Amino acid sequence: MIVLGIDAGNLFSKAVLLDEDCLLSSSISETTGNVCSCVDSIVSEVLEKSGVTREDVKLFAVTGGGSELIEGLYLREDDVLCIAAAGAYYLPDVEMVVDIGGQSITSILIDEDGDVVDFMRNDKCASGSGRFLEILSGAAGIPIKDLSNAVELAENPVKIRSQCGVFAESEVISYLNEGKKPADILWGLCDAVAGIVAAQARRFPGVKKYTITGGVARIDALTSRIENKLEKEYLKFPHDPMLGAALGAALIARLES
Amino acid sequence: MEAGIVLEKGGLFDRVSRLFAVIDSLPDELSDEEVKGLTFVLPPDARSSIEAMLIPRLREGSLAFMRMLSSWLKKAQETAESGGKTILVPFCFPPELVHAFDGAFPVTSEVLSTLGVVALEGRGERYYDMALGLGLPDYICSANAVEVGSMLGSDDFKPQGIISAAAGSCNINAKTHEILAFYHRIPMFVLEKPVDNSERGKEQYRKNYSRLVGELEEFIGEELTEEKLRRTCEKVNRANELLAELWDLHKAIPDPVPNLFSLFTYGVRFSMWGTDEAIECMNVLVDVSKRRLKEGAYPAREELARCLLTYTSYYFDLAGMFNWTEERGYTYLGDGLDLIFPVMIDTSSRDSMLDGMAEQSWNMPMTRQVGGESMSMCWLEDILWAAKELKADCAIYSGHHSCKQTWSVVSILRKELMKRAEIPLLVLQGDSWLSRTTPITAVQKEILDFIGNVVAQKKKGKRKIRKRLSSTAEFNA
Amino acid sequence: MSVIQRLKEYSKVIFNESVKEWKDSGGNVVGYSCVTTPPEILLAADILPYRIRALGNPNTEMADACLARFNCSFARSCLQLGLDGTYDFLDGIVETNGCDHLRGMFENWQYNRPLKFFHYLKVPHQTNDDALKYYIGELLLYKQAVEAHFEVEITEDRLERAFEMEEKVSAVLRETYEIRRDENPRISGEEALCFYLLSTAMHPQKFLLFAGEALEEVKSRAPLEYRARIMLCGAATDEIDLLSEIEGLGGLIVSDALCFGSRAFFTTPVRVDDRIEILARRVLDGILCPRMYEEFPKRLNFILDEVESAKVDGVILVCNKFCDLHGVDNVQIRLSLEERGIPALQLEKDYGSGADVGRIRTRVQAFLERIESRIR
Amino acid sequence: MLFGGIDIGSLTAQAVIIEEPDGKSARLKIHTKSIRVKPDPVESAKEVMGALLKDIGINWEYMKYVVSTGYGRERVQQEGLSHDNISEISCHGAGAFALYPNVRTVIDIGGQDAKVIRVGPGGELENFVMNDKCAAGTGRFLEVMSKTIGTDYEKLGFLALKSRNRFELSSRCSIFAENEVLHYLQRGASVEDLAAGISRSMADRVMALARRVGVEREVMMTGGVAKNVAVKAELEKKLGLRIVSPSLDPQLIGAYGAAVLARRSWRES
Repeated sequence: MIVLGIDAGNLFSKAVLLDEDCLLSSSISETTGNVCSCVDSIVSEVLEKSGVTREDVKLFAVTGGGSELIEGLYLREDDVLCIAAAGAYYLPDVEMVVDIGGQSITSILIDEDGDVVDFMRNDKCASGSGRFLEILSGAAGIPIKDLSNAVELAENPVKIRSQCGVFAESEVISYLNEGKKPADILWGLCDAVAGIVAAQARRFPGVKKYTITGGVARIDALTSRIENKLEKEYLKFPHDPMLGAALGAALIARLES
Repeated sequence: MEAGIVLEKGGLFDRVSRLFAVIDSLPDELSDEEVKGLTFVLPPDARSSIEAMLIPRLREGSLAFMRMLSSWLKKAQETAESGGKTILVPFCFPPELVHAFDGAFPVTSEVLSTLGVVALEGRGERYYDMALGLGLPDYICSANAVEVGSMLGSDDFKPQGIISAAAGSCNINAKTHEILAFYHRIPMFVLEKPVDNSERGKEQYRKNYSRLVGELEEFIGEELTEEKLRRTCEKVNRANELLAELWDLHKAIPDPVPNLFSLFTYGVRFSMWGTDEAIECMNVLVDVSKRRLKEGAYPAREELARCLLTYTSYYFDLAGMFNWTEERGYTYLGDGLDLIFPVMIDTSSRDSMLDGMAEQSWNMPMTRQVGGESMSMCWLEDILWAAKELKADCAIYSGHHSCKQTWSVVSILRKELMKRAEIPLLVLQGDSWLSRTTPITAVQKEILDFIGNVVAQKKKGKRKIRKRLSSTAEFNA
Repeated sequence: MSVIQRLKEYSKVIFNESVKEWKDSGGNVVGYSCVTTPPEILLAADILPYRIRALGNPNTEMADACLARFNCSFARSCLQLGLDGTYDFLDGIVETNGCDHLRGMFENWQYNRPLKFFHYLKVPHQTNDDALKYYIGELLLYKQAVEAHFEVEITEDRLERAFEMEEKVSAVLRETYEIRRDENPRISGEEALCFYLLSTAMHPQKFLLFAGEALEEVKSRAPLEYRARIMLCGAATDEIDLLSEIEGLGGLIVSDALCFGSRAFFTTPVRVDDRIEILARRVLDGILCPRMYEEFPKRLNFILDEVESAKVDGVILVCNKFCDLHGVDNVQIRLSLEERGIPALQLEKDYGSGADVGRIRTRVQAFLERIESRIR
Repeated sequence: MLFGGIDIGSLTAQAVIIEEPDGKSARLKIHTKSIRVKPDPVESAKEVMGALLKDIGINWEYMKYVVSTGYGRERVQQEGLSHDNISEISCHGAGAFALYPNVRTVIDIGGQDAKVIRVGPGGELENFVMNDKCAAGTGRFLEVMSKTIGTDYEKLGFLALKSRNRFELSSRCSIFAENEVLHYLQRGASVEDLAAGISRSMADRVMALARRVGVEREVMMTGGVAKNVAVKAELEKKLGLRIVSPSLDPQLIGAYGAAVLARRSWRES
């Protein structure tokens, strides 16, 4: 049975095409002013990539901030559930999923059945979020995708203290102006963000095994630091972690069918 | 105010009073058309709040509450005009002591702030900015900052004295009162609550309380006779009975008491307790709730969650918070400010009455919990008790940035609630009085996600994602 | 390395050599964090009183899982050091209701990593007789708790010796302030802070030897250069770096009203016989902390006197973000100083001055330029 | 005689040279240059000043006195590119005063921070306040917001003036505000209304600062955001007075002030 999962995030939209456990294709694009057209384009893209026709798709499921804007008969689920489902399904003994999204960090506690027990999200401050990281690595003159490699070159790392995005940015700039190397600053940046994520994750003390989803989880320089800070076992998400919610949506759809 | 910045004409108090003066002229029964007409003249923000209060199922209770408030505001002005003493008090101080005097009247800063946020254009944030403009930090208590900003930044109505009763239970509240007294050169009377639950502590508090009474008698220039005390205490006791009655009504499933009544209840408690207006208003709240109980009335198809709010609610959008939740079947059993623990005052003698009032004061919200010996444990015990009494199945922490006390121990509360009573706690980070901190839409999403995944899910039974998914996988494989 | 150099290095360590030795010789160490906790009682029980500090430690990961982002970053930094084991050398803690953030810090510390001895000393916010009587009672309970747990008797003459030691320590610290106040100061604010930090992290006898040497060296050296004479007022500021930043820009800190500074030992002598009452009066009458809601005039006058006698050009009012007490009090002080034509700078910052040091430098430099342009 | 000022901002670097003809004539010539910053402020300083000198065909050694300000001002001096370094706060004050001696209040909104500066009748720095709280209300905030609605912050001002209905931007954190603006944008809010809302919230932040040191006539706005007509208009409304625009590009005031102070220091020495 072929299922289409969509995550209409605030900053990025993602689509996945699942045939049972086989991920046929996926697509990610920045969410524009018009969510619908954006979603349509990634949907047709995944279909094209996999050579599947709309008719072949049995179920459509959508989640994410912009989901209510999407017309058509879609099954809607909230992102907490979807992320949990993805984590629970692909990593059978994971107890917590930490999702680092565009502007928030959510840690979701799941039980042995894979049901959500509890979750926490920071809705006030975006520090530590994907956008935070993006802006700051940008300020240091390094695109976020090159972050990991850049950090490797660090020699004497600095400490980023400000938790406000814009202030942290001026901290980064002053470091640059003091002649500090971008690598050293980015090291400090990753360490700071890892610290914020770790603090969030520590709020569920009992947990032994966890995974991280969301675009930021692609950055090894970060996940490895989080791993070092937490006295818990980190299980890597088997697919592109940015697709977590979309995959979850598809999985839930399969359940509800 | 400092160079170049002109004092605004008419501040929060003046504006709110003029707004509420209208209420008196309204008939007891209001038709939907009349409501439309009434709210037509209001600025958008005020309109949405007043409309939220005047929807049919809430109309009777809301009108009673608004009448109570308008008379509170009116009497404050009259006291000032007739040369009496208006005294600013914090919400955690029982205003009945001031009501007992003929020549004095209490104005509660948090109630005023809330009115500003509810009923003024721009949700009173202008006044908050005025407070910041003085250089006050952006993390001061918004519950006070809105009112304080108006007092510092405009030629608003000013009290003649201040009772600083949060000394001991809240730093920022006491400091805000201190700078207000300093800025306007008005006397401040401190009532300290020792963070000490032992008999020594209680004894010390009784001493502090009777010292306050003496200071007030001197300031107001009036003796607090036994008759005056008795007159007031009897009204307090009557209101306390009604409060207890309303509390019991909350126990019914589904809860017949509308969410907004939680706010009304302490709205009355913090402003007019010890007066006839309070009794009248409480009577209506109780009657409406009883009627709803008989009819089995509930705003949603089913009661999905019985939420106990552990501290405050969000006041900047009544429709978006109180009504929005109950229409989805999320009941407010009340919040931390409803944890009043009424004390029946023994009216036999002056001393017995003063002791009773002191004990009542000791038991006020905030004073009792974070003013206790251990912030986390005193708070936790009250929440556990209330949760059990009212059969809560989840708890929501929402407060404001400046509540350093609850914020510093909310992690303990969360763990212990889960451990001792299996009650999950959602921690919201918005600010009760400022929409700018976290927009109501974000708050609503949090609540939906929480109740949808953590609370309602439990009742519906597990999804067992792991087992079922893998089985389907195997089946299809 | 010069003595003062050594003293600086020494003060940068939390679990310093002297404390190590004390522990190795089987001695007990009890931590406290607020100046309303008289160390004499611990000393009299032959316990080393240690004032809990964070020395600008910027890491708060573990603490942030307990305290919220809206809690003072100093309290969070201290809690971090408590949770990550840095403070495991403490045999106990005396909590006070110094401020709401500290209360929260202690409760989380005790909840997540309990210590054997934990006593809550409750300090009134008022200074009237009832408050005094209550506080005397509190100090007695504190004394009894120490006696009971550590199985010692705090006799009068033990107490007397403790008083003498502490008095000597205060005398040395006051001397550092005298030297700073001088027309040609020979001690920087940074160095004076190190003196204080050591005095609360070392046994008095050891400290007196060390400090004595350092003072001799200081007196014999050349006066310090500066652009302007600054008075630094505000919260728990144990950040050596912050002071050196300010002084590096030319603002020599010739006096202060800091919790890690003058506030801790500038006490007016008390003339009563009962030692516990002396301690009580010292704190209630003497303490210049914004937690005392009715004592603003006292606080202001202290600053005005210092501005006068130390010929201060400008006052910097520092406070950690989310500090309620100083956040508001600093406004009151700023208004009062500007009223009198004394330049004042309100500096709100995250604890651990590493945070946006660039912005702090800009504000301080501009403040010095402001002072100079007035002089011009 | 030539006096120079170098101002390294977070996005652009400026250089200004004041040319004082020999002899009695008081007619001063002002030369200016602006470039995008390099990662290293010393590099930026070298390049911007070098380019300006090239423009007017003069060599470094003819510069009598140079003052550096802004980011890395100390290092610029250490590298020998300037004789002294002065905070941008003093420089903006001095620059504004030199252009317009009646100015008593300068509102300078730069990339990373917003400042309100009080200047005395003699041009002395009387008082100032700089945002030490949230960074909302800085140029960066406006820049992020402009990008979100697909414009730049100069154009955003003109868009805002066309706004028909009131939109209240409730979040202050630039990252959340970005999300909020997107949210409304996706739900069909007009770009003009959003622009107006953004400008208003900007002005609110600045007002909170202004109240702290007080505002006295005349008021001048400097820094990049001064080019945003809507923010300026909002501020004028809230202050109830007209805001003077400098006769020089508002972004150059810092560097110009530095040059003015350089000239003064030279005379005093």
